[in-house]
Amino acid sequence: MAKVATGPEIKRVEQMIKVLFFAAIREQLDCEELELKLNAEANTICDIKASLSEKGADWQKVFTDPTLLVAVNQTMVDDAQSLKSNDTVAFFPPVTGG
Amino acid sequence: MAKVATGPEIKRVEQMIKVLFFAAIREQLDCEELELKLNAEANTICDIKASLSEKGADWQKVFTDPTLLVAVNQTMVDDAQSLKSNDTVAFFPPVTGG
Amino acid sequence: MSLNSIKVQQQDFDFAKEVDTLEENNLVDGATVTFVGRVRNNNDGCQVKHLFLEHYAGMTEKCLFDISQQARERWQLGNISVIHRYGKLALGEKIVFVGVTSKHRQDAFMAAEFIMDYLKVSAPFWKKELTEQGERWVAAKAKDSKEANKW
Amino acid sequence: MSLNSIKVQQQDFDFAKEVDTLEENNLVDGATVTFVGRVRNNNDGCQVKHLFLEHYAGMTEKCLFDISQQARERWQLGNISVIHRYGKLALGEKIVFVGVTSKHRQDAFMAAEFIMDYLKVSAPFWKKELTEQGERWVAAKAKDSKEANKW
Repeated sequence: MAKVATGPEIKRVEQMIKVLFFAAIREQLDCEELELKLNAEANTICDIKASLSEKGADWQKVFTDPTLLVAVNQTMVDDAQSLKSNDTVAFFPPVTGG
Repeated sequence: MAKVATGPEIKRVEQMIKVLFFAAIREQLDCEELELKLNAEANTICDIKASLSEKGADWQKVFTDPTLLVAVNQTMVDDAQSLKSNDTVAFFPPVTGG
Repeated sequence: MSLNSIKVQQQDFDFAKEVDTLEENNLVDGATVTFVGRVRNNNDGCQVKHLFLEHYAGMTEKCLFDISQQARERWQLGNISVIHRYGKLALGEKIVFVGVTSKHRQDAFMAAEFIMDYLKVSAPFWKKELTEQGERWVAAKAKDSKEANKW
Repeated sequence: MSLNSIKVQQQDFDFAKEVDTLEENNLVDGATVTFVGRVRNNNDGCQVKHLFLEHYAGMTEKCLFDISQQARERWQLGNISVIHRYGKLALGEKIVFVGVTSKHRQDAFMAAEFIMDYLKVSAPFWKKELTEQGERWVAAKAKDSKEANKW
């Protein structure tokens, strides 16, 4: 059982988001899922993309591709969308079902 | 067996057409089918309609209705279409299949 | 080889079997669109008990074949199947079936809708309804002419 | 009561049974339009051996449901059924089914085509083809965006 904080001292809870990758993107990054700490000052999809781009050449290529799609909590959004703790962000290429 | 005309004397064969009526038109005229002699000088659908209109009030009403459709040998035509012997003419109301 | 199947018949048909025939031995076409029209229980506010469908035998087949050929000239199609029934039809019974296969869904959708729109205004079928108010010939709808004119 | 059935599944489905479910106990709707999409044996000139369909579980169902609700807002519809498969699919296998019933054929045609067009550009499915030249992710088609934008 986790200890419950009592009294005036408030424990700072880390603001985390989950990030998923699908299809060709997942293969290019060789990564299916990761967790990211949310920065209160830089919390839009645009910020997340900039931060992930720094992980290496493959990552930079993926996150600067203008065709990249993104969903937050299973709804498509654009880069201006801001995030809150526990959001699930998914990055994927243009869809090809049907 | 019919006698075959021989020699210089040529038997004049009557030029006939068959006329069919469908659906509400058939009911209004109480007539399914009739044969008409073809007039060499007045042989268009327009002429046929004029001639059939003379058969009575019901007939006049049917053949002056602008929505009446007509087919010759199972192809839709307009009133200017001219006819030849043995043609089958069909008159019917706007179609309502499907 | 493309299938062009036109049937005008009194008896009911098996929808699944017709679609199987439409699609069989066909690995080229990725898209199949079907339309089924049934006897509705109401039309222009009257409760319908059953329909009686009259047709001009011979011309109906010819007309449906012509329409399917016109569709082929407009779109890239695989197989086409059209079935239209006549005679007495009870509530809910199938009246008409149109099935089209194509490499591309757009072509299949367009062609199926085109065939139905043209059939509605040019195939010599006439519906007589038995309603609670008695028998009556169904009136042609201006909307149907409009829909055929859009092509 | 209108049926709004959305299924995302690995296993095949029985087309006839799905259409029966779509149409059953429905004497109001005279029109049923269906679409079936299958694995074609060629795409962009390559011989396809089979497909592998990946999807974003949860979001696909949500997305297909949203699309069917949008269709309901635009047209007068009865029942809607959408099935989309994922996983490994052999040549000729069914990938997607859309079925729509309506009082009027125009609404059923429009809605089925709309659902397919939107599904194509917004439902998170991705096709990987195994061709004679090896595996490759299928590229999205500009044509598909154009078709979705027409609505």
